[in-house]
Amino acid sequence: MQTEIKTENLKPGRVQQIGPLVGLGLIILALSLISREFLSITNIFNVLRQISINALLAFGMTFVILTGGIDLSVGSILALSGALSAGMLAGGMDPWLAVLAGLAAGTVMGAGNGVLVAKGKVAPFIATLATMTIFRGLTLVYTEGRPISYDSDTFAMLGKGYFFEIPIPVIWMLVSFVIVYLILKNTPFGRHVYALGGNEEAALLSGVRTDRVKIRVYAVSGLFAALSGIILTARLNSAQPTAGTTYELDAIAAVVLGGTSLAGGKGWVTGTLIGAMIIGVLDNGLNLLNVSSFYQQVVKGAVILLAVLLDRSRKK
Amino acid sequence: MQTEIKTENLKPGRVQQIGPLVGLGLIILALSLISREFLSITNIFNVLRQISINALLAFGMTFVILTGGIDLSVGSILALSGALSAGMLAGGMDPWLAVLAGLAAGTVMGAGNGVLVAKGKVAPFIATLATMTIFRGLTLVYTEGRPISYDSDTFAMLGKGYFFEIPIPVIWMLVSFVIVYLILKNTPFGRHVYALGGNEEAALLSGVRTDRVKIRVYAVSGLFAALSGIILTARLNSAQPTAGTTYELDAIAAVVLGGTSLAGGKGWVTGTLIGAMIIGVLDNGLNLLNVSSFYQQVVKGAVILLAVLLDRSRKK
Amino acid sequence: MTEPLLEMKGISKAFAGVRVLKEVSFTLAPGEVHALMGENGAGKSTLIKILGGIYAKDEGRIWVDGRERTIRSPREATQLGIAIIHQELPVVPQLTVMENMFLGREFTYKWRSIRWNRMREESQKYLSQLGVRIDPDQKVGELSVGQQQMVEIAKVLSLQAKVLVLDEPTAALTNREIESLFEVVESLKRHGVGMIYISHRMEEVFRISDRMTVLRDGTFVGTRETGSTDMDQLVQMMVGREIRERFPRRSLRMGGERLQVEGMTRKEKVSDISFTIRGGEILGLAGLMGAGRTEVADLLFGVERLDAGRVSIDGWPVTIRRPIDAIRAGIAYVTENRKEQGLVLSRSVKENLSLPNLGALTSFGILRRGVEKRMTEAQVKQLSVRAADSDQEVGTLSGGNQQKVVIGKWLAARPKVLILDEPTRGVDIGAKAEIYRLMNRLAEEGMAILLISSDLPEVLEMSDRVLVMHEGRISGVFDRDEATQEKVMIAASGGGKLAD
Amino acid sequence: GCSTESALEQEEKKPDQDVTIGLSISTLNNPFFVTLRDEAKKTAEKEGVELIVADAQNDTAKQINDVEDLMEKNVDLLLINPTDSKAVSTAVESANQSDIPVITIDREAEGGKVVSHIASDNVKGGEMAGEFILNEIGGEGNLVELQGIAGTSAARDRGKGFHEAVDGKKDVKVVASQPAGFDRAEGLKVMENILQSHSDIQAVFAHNDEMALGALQAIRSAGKDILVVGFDATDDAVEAVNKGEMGATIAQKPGEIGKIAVRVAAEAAQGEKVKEFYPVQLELITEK
Ligand SMILES: Nc1ncnc2c1ncn2[C@@H]1O[C@H](COP(=O)(O)OP(=O)(O)OP(=O)(O)O)[C@@H](O)[C@H]1O
Ligand SMILES: Nc1ncnc2c1ncn2[C@@H]1O[C@H](COP(=O)(O)OP(=O)(O)OP(=O)(O)O)[C@@H](O)[C@H]1O
Ligand SMILES: O[C@@H]1[C@H](O)[C@H](O)CO[C@H]1O
Ligand SMILES: [Mg+2]
Ligand SMILES: [Mg+2]
Repeated sequence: MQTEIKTENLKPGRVQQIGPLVGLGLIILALSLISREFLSITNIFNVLRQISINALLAFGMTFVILTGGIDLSVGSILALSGALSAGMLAGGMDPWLAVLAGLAAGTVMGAGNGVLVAKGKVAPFIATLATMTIFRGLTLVYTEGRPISYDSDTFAMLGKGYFFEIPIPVIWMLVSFVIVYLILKNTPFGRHVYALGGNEEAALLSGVRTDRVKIRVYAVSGLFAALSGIILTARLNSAQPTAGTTYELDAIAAVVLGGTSLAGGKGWVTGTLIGAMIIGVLDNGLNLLNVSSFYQQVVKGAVILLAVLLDRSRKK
Repeated sequence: MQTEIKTENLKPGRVQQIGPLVGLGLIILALSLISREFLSITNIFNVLRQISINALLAFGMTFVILTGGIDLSVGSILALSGALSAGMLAGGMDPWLAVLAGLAAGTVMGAGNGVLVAKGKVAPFIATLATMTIFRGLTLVYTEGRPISYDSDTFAMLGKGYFFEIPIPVIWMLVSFVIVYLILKNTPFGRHVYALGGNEEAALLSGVRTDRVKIRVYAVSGLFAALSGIILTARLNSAQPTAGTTYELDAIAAVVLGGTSLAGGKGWVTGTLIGAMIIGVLDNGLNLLNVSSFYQQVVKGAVILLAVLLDRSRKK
Repeated sequence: MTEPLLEMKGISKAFAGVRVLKEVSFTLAPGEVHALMGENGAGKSTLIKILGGIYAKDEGRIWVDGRERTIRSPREATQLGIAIIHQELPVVPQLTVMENMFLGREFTYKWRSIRWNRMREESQKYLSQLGVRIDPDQKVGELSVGQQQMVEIAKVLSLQAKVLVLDEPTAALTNREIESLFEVVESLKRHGVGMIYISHRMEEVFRISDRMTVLRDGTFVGTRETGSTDMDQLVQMMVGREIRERFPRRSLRMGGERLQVEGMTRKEKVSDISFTIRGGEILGLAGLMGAGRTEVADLLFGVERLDAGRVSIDGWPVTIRRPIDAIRAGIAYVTENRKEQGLVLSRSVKENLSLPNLGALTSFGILRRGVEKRMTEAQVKQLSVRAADSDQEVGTLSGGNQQKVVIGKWLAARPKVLILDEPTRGVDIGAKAEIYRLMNRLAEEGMAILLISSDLPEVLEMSDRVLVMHEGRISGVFDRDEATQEKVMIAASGGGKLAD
Repeated sequence: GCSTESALEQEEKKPDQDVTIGLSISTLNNPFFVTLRDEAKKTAEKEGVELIVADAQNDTAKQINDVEDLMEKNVDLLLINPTDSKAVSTAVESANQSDIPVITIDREAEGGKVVSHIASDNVKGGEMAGEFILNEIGGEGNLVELQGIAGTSAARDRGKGFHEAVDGKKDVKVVASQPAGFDRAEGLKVMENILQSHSDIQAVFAHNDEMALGALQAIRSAGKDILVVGFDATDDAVEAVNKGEMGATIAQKPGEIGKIAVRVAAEAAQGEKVKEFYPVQLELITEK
């Protein structure tokens, strides 16, 4: 048993890379056999656009989870940043400035989480659970519980527009993916993230400023949450006070389905993208198949379990 | 020298024990200063009864977290067990049998989680996230999305009754607390739970049947979830298909506020009880003070953070 | 000879296609101490893990007490009377000494409640057999590595096994504890217990073993009676060539004072430590287990903060609050505990080696991965780390090879002051010589080296001066030519007083 | 029981069933909408149209996705029960672009072209509850409001109507307004807590029946006699009203909404002219 665990380790890269992909492949195969609409071009773009929000949250979450942390507050940061941007737009601010302000706000909120974790030494789960509640409360206070509408085609375009047939949110997702991929793979910061998650003490003793890395990692997560919030606000023509509720769960699920370990130190963002696709394809497929919503939950849970189990058993 | 070591050894224990208690004390003090009703006998029993559900879930969660795992499915198990019991009652089953059947169902669901984690080697977060969805879906399927009412005073008494002035749910909670306390402290199973969370490999090498311990731990969590489900069903005179949604977060928060480490191996159930009290007292106090709904979330999150931070800084 | 207690025949094992054991055979007689020898990565621990039910063998057969057995889990191994002290100390830090000792076989009443007093008495009994004073109620995580090792030994003693495997039991121990361990080994011999003994300390092996079996590259080289072999022959068998000198010499070229420590104090741990190291000098730091040597290193490196005292480098006072400050000031630190502090086990050899040096490998914020690969691969070669390639996960390297990686990661940084805490723990004889040569070269280049070691011959041979600590204070300073085993030992036990 | 439409059933579309209607519903985690959906399904069967249902689980973004997915299924017409009136406009607009007619139910859309709207008025309902309470307590007393999930339109609108009715009355005071998440267990807990600090309460208005029934449990355990008014007229609530335990509940007639919606949709899909608005009357349900 132990052996199995350890043998995997020798060629981590390869096995890890194939696992989630096989799962995704099987799900797509199954769906395309039972649903005619599933593999149409429009539906493929449709699915990609649908997953973009979750994928962006999950990209940020990948950093956090790689350090061995977790960020439950992303859904609330999404809502608050979106509300702030919409509020500023409604107040007549330039759309691009409003976007920047929203992104900055999300980054600051994320950095706040990071400070609690790094300097306050609060367990990430509890720190971000608390800020999840706080940021949601602030969103309600700021919006007075009402959606905020605005009127700006430039802004709306960020969520609804197309760039040569490709929906803009998909562009955001792909560009972010490439950037995250490069950061994790090719920068000292990326290495520090992995080292911190693998062995914090050893990282510290190797001169990694672990506190700083932690703060940055949560700030990145906040930034991605804000970006998602802006895209969502753009798509919905308004900022919803309840937007993003429970989104953290799907984001975490995407990361873990992608093969990143919740213990930290191991994983990759390509897996996260695949994980987000698994979830998105499932949601879309179950809708196309008109599975009743009660059964949808059963099927979705079961398929996710199967994907993970399959991955495990194939490794043996 | 030996004596020195001993005193040092005692200290971490004590600090751990006092931390959450101080937090609770301060919150109680503050609330009793601003609200007259807060410290009345009736309100004390009221609060105790209110926290019993969360405390019971958190007791089960304590086992799971001590092994380094997590159980997100408790809210769904609560709902499904409650619905099954209510369904059987409505079908005319003997109330005690219905209770037993509900508890058994919860235990089996929990053990299912355990098998996924131990034998399937699925990360606890993802395994129980999937079963959370599945069990919720099954609850909706079973109840057809509607509350199930029943008519049994015996059953209702389990949630609404009193035993010498003490609400029955409080009795459930206190008896469970004592049992859990003794199991964790004085039985090999309890020690194995800590060992597993502290160093799984070491436990395995020492001959601890780690798979078995894991399965049991999730089964215990399922059992407590079912017990909570039955009490809630009894209190509400009906089983709600959406009962227990997001309860896992409060249960986990109670455990962590109580000083138990999410990394496993460290913690104690007394802390969990105190953690559950902190959350319950806060909810109650905010209601008593009629804090506006938008601000309630901000205040609750902030107080929880403060309690944890206070605990940290006092330890330095 | 009598019927063997244990017989292993034709054992083979491969990890992901790489064969690390090839048809190895081994026998153990009752009352025998059988040394299992070989370089780092030769396959010793792997063989032992197969015996202990941790790894499944690919081929081969095992007989215990004349009956063929398949051992599928550690539990089954224990039931067959096989007890193992593993190389990488599997303890549960959060549990107490006695809980660790009896984990999985707690004493209980009929109603499944633990009999604490019985547990305490039993653990006390085995600990005192080893002559150590460790409180059974103390958390294991609060013990030093050496003390943890003693707890592990006490634990296997309490298993009353027929076959006892000791995989580098002395790596973390000082002479005193080693002596009591050997007494116990002798007495177990008399009771007919068969022991497999793995160690890289040659003196020990010759002293205590009856036979030796040598593995090289996972193959069986031969078994010899200890009495009819000598060190050179053994080394020849292990390494396939001769090691010319165990402690290579170097030319002394002392520079100015590089590191200056004055009045270093940390409440309840160390007090008033002062010393200097000059460029090109190796200062040895000796002492008994828990004397506070590691503490001195931790303080120097900013792992812990000073309560009082001053540190200067090249005459300039430096303030060290965190490890990064120390690194910037030119200090490097090879920690004694490679698993917890030294390595990120889940990452590759390459990533571990480059971790403290990423700054130098980066231009315009981008990591130059080609340069990194070349640099780390050169280091792997220089330190002769046995790894499939530099992408292998460090956690899957053999213990000794992991140690080489810990040292390697500091070499590229070219520090002014190098602290080595137990640098050759678990390192084989050939690699040790390699590390010593490296130390010499670094010293010759002007580095100041602080060598903390429990291996007395190592301290005495390699150091220019020896500092001895006792209960957090300096209890003796000796120049190279006046330092002897006896003098150091007396100072270490608090006997000798400082001359000035 | 409720059923899953298996894929196979989908494939073998009966020849006469050439009209397909998509229904995007805000949530099925609430008996109110379950009733609406069930009635819609029944009607669809009777009318011989195919109905595909998607459940947005109260998530505005998921609803947009659901509508997109329904459009992939080439539905002839969309019935949308918005999770939020503003957010849904994106979905309505994209349906407009693909020339798929949209009918909103229960809540309005604030953007895009809508063929018809079928609903009752939540603000009005809140007002009715408030007026009923004022009447019952004789224009004098302390009131409690149990609010729905903060930020949802139902909570907003019902609260608004209720306050329009009761605020500013001389001898009437809302002594506590607390959120209880549209949930029965929360309603119980929050009411218990409110009862600790307010012994003199004459009436409770809960934004839905689930919370009202929870509050009722708390009131009964405390041995008090307080008028409770809920919203939705769920089976449990109507029973409680008939037993005299609850004062009243505002019936929005979800079944009626579902029925009318499908009928109107079928007509519209076949090119018939339909009205812009089909009001579904609210009804105050009191003890029979
Ligand atoms: N789980 C594993 N996965 C891959 N390779 C492994 C694994 N365990 C051991 N190895 C490899 O097997 C070889 C033998 O390792 P082993 O630990 O048995 O050596 P050893 O003789 O005990 O060395 P040392 O003296 O350094 O402890 C090494 O090359 C090591 O890298
Ligand atoms: N009671 C304790 N609680 C926690 N850690 C302890 C305790 N005692 C010792 N340690 C740690 O154990 C390590 C070794 O201690 P110290 O520096 O005193 O010993 P040493 O002279 O290096 O001896 P050793 O050979 O055992 O390493 C240090 O890191 C120290 O902090
Ligand atoms: O009308 C419905 C129900 O009243 C429900 O209780 C909450 O959401 C509203 O829109
Ligand atoms: Mg070894
Ligand atoms: Mg030391």
